[in-house]
Amino acid sequence: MKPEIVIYCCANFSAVSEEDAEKIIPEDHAVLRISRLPCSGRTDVLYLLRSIEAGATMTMIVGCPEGQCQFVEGNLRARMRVRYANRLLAEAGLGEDRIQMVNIAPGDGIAFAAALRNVVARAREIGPL
Amino acid sequence: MRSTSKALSAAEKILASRERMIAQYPPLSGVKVEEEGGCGVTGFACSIPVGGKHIFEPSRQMHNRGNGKGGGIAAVGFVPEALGVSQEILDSHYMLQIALIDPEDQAAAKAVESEFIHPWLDIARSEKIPTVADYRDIPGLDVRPPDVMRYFVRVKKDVLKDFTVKNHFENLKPGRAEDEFMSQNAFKLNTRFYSTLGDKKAFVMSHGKNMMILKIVGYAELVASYYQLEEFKSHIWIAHQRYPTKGRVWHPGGAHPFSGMHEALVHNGDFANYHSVCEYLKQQNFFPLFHTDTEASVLMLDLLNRVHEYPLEYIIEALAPTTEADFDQLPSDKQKIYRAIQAAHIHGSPDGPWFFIIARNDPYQKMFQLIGITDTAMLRPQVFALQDGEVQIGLVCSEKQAIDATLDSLAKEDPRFCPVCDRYWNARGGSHTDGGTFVFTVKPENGVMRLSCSDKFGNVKAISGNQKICDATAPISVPSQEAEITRTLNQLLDQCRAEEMFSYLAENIPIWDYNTFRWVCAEIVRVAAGSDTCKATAIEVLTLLNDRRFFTGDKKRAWVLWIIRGSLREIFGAVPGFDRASGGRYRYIDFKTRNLLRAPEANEEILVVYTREFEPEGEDCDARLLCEAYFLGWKRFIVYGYRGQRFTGNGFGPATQAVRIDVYGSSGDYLASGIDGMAIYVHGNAQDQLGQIMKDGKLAVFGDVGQTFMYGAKGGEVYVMGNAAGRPLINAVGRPRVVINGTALDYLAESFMAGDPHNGGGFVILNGMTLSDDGSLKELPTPYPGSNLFSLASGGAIFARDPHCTLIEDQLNGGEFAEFTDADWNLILPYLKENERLFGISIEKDILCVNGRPRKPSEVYRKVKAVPLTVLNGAPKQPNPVMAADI
Amino acid sequence: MKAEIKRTASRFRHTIGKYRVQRGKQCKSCAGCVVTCPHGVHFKAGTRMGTPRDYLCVGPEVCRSKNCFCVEKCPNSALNVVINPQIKALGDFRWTADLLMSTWYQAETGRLPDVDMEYRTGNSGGGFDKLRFRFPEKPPQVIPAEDIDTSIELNKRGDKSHRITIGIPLYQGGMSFGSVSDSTMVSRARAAMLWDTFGCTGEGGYPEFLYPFDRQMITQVATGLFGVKEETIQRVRIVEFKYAQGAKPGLGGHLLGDKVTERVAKMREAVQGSALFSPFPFHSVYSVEDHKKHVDWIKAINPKVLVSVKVSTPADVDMVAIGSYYAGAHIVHLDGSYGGTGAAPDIAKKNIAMPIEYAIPKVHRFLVEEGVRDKVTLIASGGIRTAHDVLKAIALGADGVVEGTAGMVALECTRCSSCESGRGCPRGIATTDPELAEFITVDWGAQRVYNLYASWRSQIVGVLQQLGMRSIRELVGRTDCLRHLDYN
Amino acid sequence: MPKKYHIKPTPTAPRFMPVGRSGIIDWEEDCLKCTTCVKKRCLYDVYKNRAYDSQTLEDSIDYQCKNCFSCIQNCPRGVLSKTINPEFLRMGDAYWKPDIIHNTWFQAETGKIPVSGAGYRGPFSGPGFDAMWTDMSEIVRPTRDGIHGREYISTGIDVGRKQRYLKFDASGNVLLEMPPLVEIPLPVIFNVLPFGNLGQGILLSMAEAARQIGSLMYVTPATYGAFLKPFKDHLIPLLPVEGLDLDAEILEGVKMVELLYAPDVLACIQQLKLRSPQLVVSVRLPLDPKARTIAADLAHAGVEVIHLFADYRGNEFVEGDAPRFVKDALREIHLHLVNVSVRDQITLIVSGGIALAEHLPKAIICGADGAAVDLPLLIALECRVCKRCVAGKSCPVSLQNIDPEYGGKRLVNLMCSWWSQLIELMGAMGIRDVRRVRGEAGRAMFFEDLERDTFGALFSNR
Repeated sequence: MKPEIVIYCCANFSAVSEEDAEKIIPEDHAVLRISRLPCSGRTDVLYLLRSIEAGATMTMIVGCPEGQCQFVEGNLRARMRVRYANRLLAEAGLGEDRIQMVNIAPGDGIAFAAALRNVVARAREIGPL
Repeated sequence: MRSTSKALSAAEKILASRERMIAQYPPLSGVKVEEEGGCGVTGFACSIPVGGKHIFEPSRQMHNRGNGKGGGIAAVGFVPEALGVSQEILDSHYMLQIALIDPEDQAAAKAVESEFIHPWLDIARSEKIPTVADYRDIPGLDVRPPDVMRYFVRVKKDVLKDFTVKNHFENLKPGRAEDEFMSQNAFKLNTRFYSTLGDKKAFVMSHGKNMMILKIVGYAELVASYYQLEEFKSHIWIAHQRYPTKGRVWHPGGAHPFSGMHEALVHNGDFANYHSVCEYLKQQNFFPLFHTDTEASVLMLDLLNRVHEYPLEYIIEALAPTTEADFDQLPSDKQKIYRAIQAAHIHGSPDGPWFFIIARNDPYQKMFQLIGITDTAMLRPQVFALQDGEVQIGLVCSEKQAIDATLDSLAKEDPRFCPVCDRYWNARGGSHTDGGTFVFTVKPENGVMRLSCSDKFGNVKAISGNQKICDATAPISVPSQEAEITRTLNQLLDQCRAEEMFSYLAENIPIWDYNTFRWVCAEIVRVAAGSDTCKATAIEVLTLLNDRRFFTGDKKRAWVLWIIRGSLREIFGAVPGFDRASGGRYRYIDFKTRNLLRAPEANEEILVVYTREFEPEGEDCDARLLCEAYFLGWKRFIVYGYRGQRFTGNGFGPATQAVRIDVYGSSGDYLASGIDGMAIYVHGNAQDQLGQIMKDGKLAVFGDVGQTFMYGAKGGEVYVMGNAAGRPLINAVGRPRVVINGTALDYLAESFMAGDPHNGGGFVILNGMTLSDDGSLKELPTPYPGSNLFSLASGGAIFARDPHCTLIEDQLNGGEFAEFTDADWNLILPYLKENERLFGISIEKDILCVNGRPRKPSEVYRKVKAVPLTVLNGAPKQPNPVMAADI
Repeated sequence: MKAEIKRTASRFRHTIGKYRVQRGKQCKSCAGCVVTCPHGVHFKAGTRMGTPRDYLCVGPEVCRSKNCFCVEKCPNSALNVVINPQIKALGDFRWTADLLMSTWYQAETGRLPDVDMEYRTGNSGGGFDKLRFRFPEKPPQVIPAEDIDTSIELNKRGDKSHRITIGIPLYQGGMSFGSVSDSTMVSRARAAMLWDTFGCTGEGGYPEFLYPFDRQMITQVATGLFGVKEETIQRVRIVEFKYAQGAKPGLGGHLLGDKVTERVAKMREAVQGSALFSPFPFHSVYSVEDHKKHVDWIKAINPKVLVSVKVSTPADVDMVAIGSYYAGAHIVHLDGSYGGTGAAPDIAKKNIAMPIEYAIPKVHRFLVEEGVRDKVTLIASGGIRTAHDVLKAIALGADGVVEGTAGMVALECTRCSSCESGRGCPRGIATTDPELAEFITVDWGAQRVYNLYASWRSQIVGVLQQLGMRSIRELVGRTDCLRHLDYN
Repeated sequence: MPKKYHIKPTPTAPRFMPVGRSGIIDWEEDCLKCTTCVKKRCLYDVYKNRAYDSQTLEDSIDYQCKNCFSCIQNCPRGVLSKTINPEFLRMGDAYWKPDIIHNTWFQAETGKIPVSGAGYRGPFSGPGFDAMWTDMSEIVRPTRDGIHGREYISTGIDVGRKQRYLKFDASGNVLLEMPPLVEIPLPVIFNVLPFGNLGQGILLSMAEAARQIGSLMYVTPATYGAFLKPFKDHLIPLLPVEGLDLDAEILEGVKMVELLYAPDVLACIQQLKLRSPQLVVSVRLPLDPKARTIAADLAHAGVEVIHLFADYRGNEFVEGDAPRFVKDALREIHLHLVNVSVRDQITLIVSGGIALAEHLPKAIICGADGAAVDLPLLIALECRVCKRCVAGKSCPVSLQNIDPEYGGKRLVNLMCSWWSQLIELMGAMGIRDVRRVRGEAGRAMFFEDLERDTFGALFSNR
C-alpha cells in the first residue's frame, strides 16, 4: 500500500506544485497532498492530528530557515507545535515521528527533495496507522 | 437555401435601387451628434383649414419645454390659392422646400438648382417663401433663419422613365417610382450639400405632397412669424420646441420636424439604442444624414410605410411592440402576427423614451392624418383631445395647456370652436387596449372634410350624441321664464343654499336652451357682485356646476362648462384689488398689481389671484406670490386663470392646516407637492408630479391627475374624481390615503411602503369607474389594465373595486390578494363618504351596486396587501468577494 | 471646540503599520530602545516594556542611516524589525495598504507620516494613479503658506441665491441616516463646520442631531424622496439632487426590512421592519425639461437655495452637465464610478459609467467651449482618496471635490467592504447597531476627520507653492501642470 | 409582471469547504485568556464556527473571515495576525482569476448578485472585457427599473433566421412561412465544457438547469447518452459535417442542431432542413481571421445561426501574432455583417472567455445575440480550475460524483444571478429588451477611445 503524505508548506514555497513533488517521488511510490499555508506558524496541532486521523501516514511541515520567517518566529512556533503533536501521538501509541518539521530556504529544491525522500522512506518504514 | 426566385418584390427592388444610390453617394457614418434631453411637441388636425397663428400660442405655452435653440412646424393639407397653385397641382405635385442655410451664398443656391432640380424636375411653380424683412425685428430670433425655396415639382417624364427602367420599377404601384426618385434625390442633395460638409449649405426641409416643414434656430412659433404663416391655412399643424443640450446652434438642420416622404414627424425623447436602430436602417439602405434619433424615426416610418407598405397598425407594432401581460391579452391570431413582426423588427424598434407626433398626407388614399404614438413605458407626457361638432378638431400635445391655448386661439376667431374639448385622454403605450396610438384622420365624407379618431387597432373614438353647439357670439336675451327663475335664484342665493341651488340648476339645464342658461349665469354673476355672502354662494354653486357631472340635454357639456367657467372668471375678476377701497372679505391681485400685496386687514379673508400673466416658475411665478401672501397672514386663496403655472401650494412650509386653496383653470405640475396640512381643491384636471412628497393635508381633484402623482408622499388625504396616469404613489411611505375613482395607466403604488393600513398606515382605493357626461357612473372593463400593480410594495394596501374579479395574480409582484374584511370596510368607509360628498359618487347607488343590484362590500372590493418577498428577506449570507491588490 | 490639530490615536490597541517590531523574551526592560528610537515606537509601561507601537517605525534603512536602529542598539538582541506581512491582506488596487495606513496616520497626527509610504497614489494602473505633477524647477515666486488661498466659490451664477465660499476645496459626500452611525454623522458634520465647509445629510432624512449644523449642511433629494420635506429643504443653504451615485450608477437600492429600525423608520416616515426602496430613476425626471422643472421646484420651496446636481458619468456626461447648468444648477457634481458607497453590486461598481478622471476634463472642456464654465461650480467625486487626487481633479478641470471614503478611513475603516452584512460595519462606522456604534465618540471622530483635512490642506498649499500659485482657483483646468506616465 | 419571466434561486451550499482568501495566524501560546476575547467578539463568529476539513485541507476561517482586522488590532497581546492564503492565490490561471472563481461560487450558492460596500477595489481598467464600460442613462433619458421585476425588462432572444421584412395579405395576415425560431429566456446557452470530468452527473446537472430556465445546452456524440433523452427539447447536438447521420439517435426530437464548420456545411444543412424543416441549424465557426468572410458568406447563403467560438480564455485562433480578444474580433465581424446587410437576418452566438455576468451584455454590445457559456458552469459546480483532470488526475471536489439535482440548482442559481445582473446593467442603460442591446455601441465606452480622447489629447503631444 502506498503511503500518504500531507505536506504543509509555508507560503514562501507556494511555487511547489504537486507535479514538482511527483517528479521527486514517483506517483506509484506515495500519495502526496500539499497544502500551502501563509506561514508554517499557521500549522495548528489540530491540523496535524486531523490529517493523521484522516489517513495520512506522515505529515511534513516545510518552514523557512530559523531567523528568516516573515512573521519573525512562525517557524519556531511550528516546530513547537510539531513537537507537541508528536508527543500526543506518542502518548496514544501511534508513533512519535509521524509529523516532521524541516526548515528549508525558499528555492532550495535539492534540500526539499532530500527532505521529501527522507519522509517517504520513513513513511514506508512505519506504515499507515 | 437562398430563395432564388427571380421575381424580386417591389420592396426588394427599391432596396436594391437604394443600394446603388448609396454606392454613388456614400454617406458619412456618424455617431449621434444631436443629443437632446427632451422637448415639447404639439399638434392638431382640424376638419377645416385654419391659420398658422393657432399653433403660435400653444407653442409659446411650451417655452419651458424648449430653450429657444430650435423650433419647427409642419403643416399638411392646404388651400391651393394661398400657394398660388391650382387644386390639381397641389394634389399632384411634390412641394419641394429647400433650406439655404446662408441666404447670401448665391453660389450654393445655384448649385443646388443646377445639380438637383433643373436636370430632373419639372417645376410648376417656384418661389422663395416670403419672410419678414429683417429677422431681427422678431424678438427672440437671434440667428437668421434659412431662406427656403419652394418648388412645386414632378419628375420629368423621361427621367422617371429612365429611372423606372434602370431599377426595374415597372410593376410598382402608380406613383411609387416617382416617390422613390424624390426620396433619392433629396438624399443626394442632403449628402452633397449638408452631411458631408463641415460648413453646411443646404438641405431639403420637406418634399411631400400637400405638406411642408419649416424650422429655425429659435422658438417654434417664431417660424410662423418669420415666414408669415399667421393667416396661412392648413388642416394639420404640428410644432416642436427643441431643447438641444448643445448650446451653440447656428442652423436648424437638427431641429424637428423631419420628413420621410409625405409625412412630418416631431419627437420628444431620446433613444437609448440609436446606434443599433441606425444599424438596422443601414441594412435596409437607409442612412440618417442629420444624425438625430428623430430623423432615424422618420426613416423607419418611411421604410415600413412606403417601401414595405405595412399597414399603420403593424408599423406601430414594429416600433412599439406589445409585451408581457398586454401581449397575453391579445387574440391569438393577432399574437401570431405580432410575434412575427417583433422577431423581424425588434432591432429597429426604439428603446427609451419617445413620443412621436406625425402629420402626414396620404395622397394615395386621399386623406390627411395626425398621429400620436407613445413608447411602451409612456416615458414622455402626452395628452390627446377631441372636439366634435360642426367642425371637428383633434389635438395631441405634451401638456394640456397647449391644447387649451390652441382652442382658445381658435375659438376667438371662429365661434364654432369651443374652448373646452369633449374628451381629453392619455394613450397607454404598447397596450392591447389602444396600442399607445391615436390617429386623427381628415378626409372627405359626402363632399365635406370630416375628422375622425381611432386607435392603433382601428377602434373609433367617437363623441356620442347629437348635441348642439353654442353660439357664444350671440347676444343674451331675457328668457320667457325670467320671473320664475329670478325668484328661485334670489331665494336660494339669499339663504346661501348652494347645494339646493345646484340641484335646481342641474335639473333645469337639460330643459333650458343655451340662451336661458347663459342668462341664468349672467344673473348669478350680477347678484354675486351684491354682497360677499352672495358671492360666496355664487362661487360655490358655479363651482359645483363645474365640478359635478349632470345631464345637459341637447347642449354639449363642453359648452356648458365654458359658460360656467366664464361666469366664475367674471365673478373673480370683479373682486376689488388692493388699489381700491373695500371692506369686504375678498381681495383681488394679478401680475400687474402683485407689488401691492399686503397683509390682510379688517374683514379680508380671501385672496383671489388671477394667475394668467404670471411666469410658470421662478421668482415671478404665482406660487411665490401665494407664499408671500401666506407669510403675510392670508390663509384662503382662490387662484384662477391658470395656463400651466407650476408649484401651486409649494413653499408654505410645515403646519399649514388653516390654509385652503381653490384652483381653477389649467393648473400646472407639482401642484400640492410637499404640502403639510393645507387643503387644495383642483376644480379641473391636474397635471404631473401632483402631491409629490405631500406630507399632510387634503387634496381633491375634480378630474384626472398626471404622471407620478404623490411620488414619495408621506401622508395626506386625497380624492381623485377621474384617472391617474403612470406611477401614482410610487415610493409613498407613511400614511397617504387616496381614493381614485377611475383607474391608473400602470405601476400603481410601485414600492408602496405605507405600513399597516389598520395601524395608521396608508392605502389606495381604486374604484375603476368612469363618470359619463350625463353624470351616471359606469364600470370600466377592469379597474386596472396595467401589467404592474403594487410592484415590490412592502406596506400599505390597495382596495380595488373589482366585482367581476378581473385582476389577476400576474399583475402583482410583491402583493397578494387578501380577504376583504369588515374591518377593511370600516377603514375605507369614511373616505368613501367624503368621496361621495365631493364628487357625488354614491356608496349605495354606485359603488355597492353591480349590474343594478346591491352587493355587500366584500363582494365588490378586493384587497391587495404586501407580502414579504424572498428577495428582500434579510441580509444575504455571503462570502467576501473582495479583490486582492497583489493578484 | 477650538479648531486645531490634536493627536488622536487609534481606538484599537494596535495600529497596523508598515513594519512589524517584535520584542523577544531576551528583553530585560532596560529601556535603552526608548532612548534610541526618535519615533516613539518603544515605551515603558510600568516596570515592563510596552508592546511596541510598530506603526510609528520608519524601518531599518532610515534608522541605520541615522544611527538610531533599535535592533542593532539593543544590548540583548531582543528586538526584530521586518516588513509587516499583514499588509498583504490590507487594501486593494485603489486603496493600497500604504494609502490606508498613511491616511490613518494623517487622521491621527494631522500631518504626513515619516514612514516611507506612498501616500499620494494607489495601484490601480490608470487615471490619478498614473498622473503626476509637473513642477517648475524653481517656483516662479516664493509665496508664504499663509498667503495661499484654498477657498472656492459655490455660487458662480451670480444670481440672487446665497453666496457661499468654502474654506477648503472639498465638502462631504452624503451618508444617510441609517447607513452610518449617529456619531459618524455628527463627527463628520463637526469637522466640516470647523473647516468652514459642508456636510451632507444623504438621502435618509434630516435627523435632529444635525440641526446645529444647518448652515453647513447640504440635504439630499434622491430618487426615494425619503425624509424629504419642505421643512428640510428650507432648512439648508444647499440642496443636492442625487440623480445617480457613481458607485452604483443608474441603480436604485433597497434597505432591507431588518435594517429599518424604529429610528430609521421614523426618520423616513416609514414603518419599522418594512423594506424601503429607492427606484433607479427619478420617476418625475425623464428628460432635461423635467429636470429643469425639478430644479425650479426646489427653488420654489427655498428661493435662495443653491442647487447641486449630483450625476454619474455616462458617455454623454458633458451633455448632462450642460443640461444641468441650463436647468439652473449652481453646482454640477460629477460622481465617478469608482467611488464608495454602503453597498453596491460589484458588477455596477466595476462596469457602469466612466471613471472620474475621464469625466472631469470632458465636462470642463465642453463647458468652456459653451462659454459657461465660469458660471458653474464643477465638483468631482468618486475615487478621490488623497490630497493629490484633490489637486489632480482640480488640475483636470474641477473646482473642488467631494470626499467620502477618505473620511471613513480616517475613522479607521479598513475597507473590508462588509458595510451591510449582518449587524453592519464591524468597525462601528457604517452601522446602526448601538453596541457597535459605541466604538466611536464624536470628539474623537471629529478630530480625526479634522486632522485629515488639515494634512490635506497643507499638502495642497505645498503643491500650490511649488507651482507658484496663490490660489487653488488658479489650478482649475491647468492640465499643463500634470503629466501622465503613459505619455512622454 | 407575469411570473413566467422569473428565475427562482434555491440556496445551495457547497459540498466542499471552499478555498478562502484570508489567512489568519494565531499564536495562541501567548494568549492571556481574557474573558472578553476578541475571538468571541468577532461579528461574524468565524472563530466560533471554525472547522478544519482534513479532506481538502481547508480551514473554514479562511473563507468566512471578512478582513475587518478588528480581532487583529484589538487582541492585547497581538497574538493574531493575518495575510493572504496562498492556496487562494494559486487558483485558476491568468484569465480565470481567483476572484472570478470566488464570485461564481457565491452566485452558484446563493443565486444572488455579489454586493459589497466601500466602493470599487479593482484596477482602473484591464485587458479584454475590462477595457470596456457600459453606459447609463441620466436626466436626458431615464434608467429602467427592472431589478426584482419592478418593471419588465425582457432578456429573451430568438435563435434562428429572421426575415428582413414581412409580407401581408389584404386582410393583414403574414404571407410567408416564418422560419423556425427557438426562444430562450436568457441570452445564454450552455456550451460544451472545455475540460473536466464530464460524467453523467455534470451533463445531467446542465440539462436539468437548461430545462428549468428554458434554455439550451450543447451535447456532442461522444458524451451523448440515453440518459439525456428526457431533455431533448433543450439539447443542441453538436455534430461534424463529415459522416452526418440523419437518423442518429442524438438528433431525435431536438429543436436545434449545430454543425462544425466545414466547406461543405451548406449541403449538410440542406439535408437536415429537408428532413426536418422546423429544425434550426447552426454553424460553429472558429473565431479566426477568416471568420469574417466565412460568416458573411454563410449569412448570405441563408444560414440561420452562426456560433463563433474563441478559446476558453477568449482569444481568437491565430498562429504566431498576438490573438485578438473575442470582443474585438466579434465587433469587427458584426460590423461587417451590418455593412453587407445581413446582420439582422442571422443569429450570432459567441463563446470563449465569457466568465462573468458583465461579459454577457458586453459581448452583446459588441455584436452577439447571445453567448454560450462553459467554464463558469463547471466553476459553479465547485471546480477550482486546477486542471488536474486534464492530466488525468483526480478531481479535488469529486465532480464525477455530482448529484444532478444539486448541480442543477447551483447552475440555476448562477443563471439567476447573471440574469439579475444583466437586468441591472440594461436598466442602467435604459434599455428594456436585450435584443436592442445588440450592437448598441452607443451604450458602451471603450478604454482605447476614452484614453485617446482624454489623456491622449491632453498629454500625448508634449
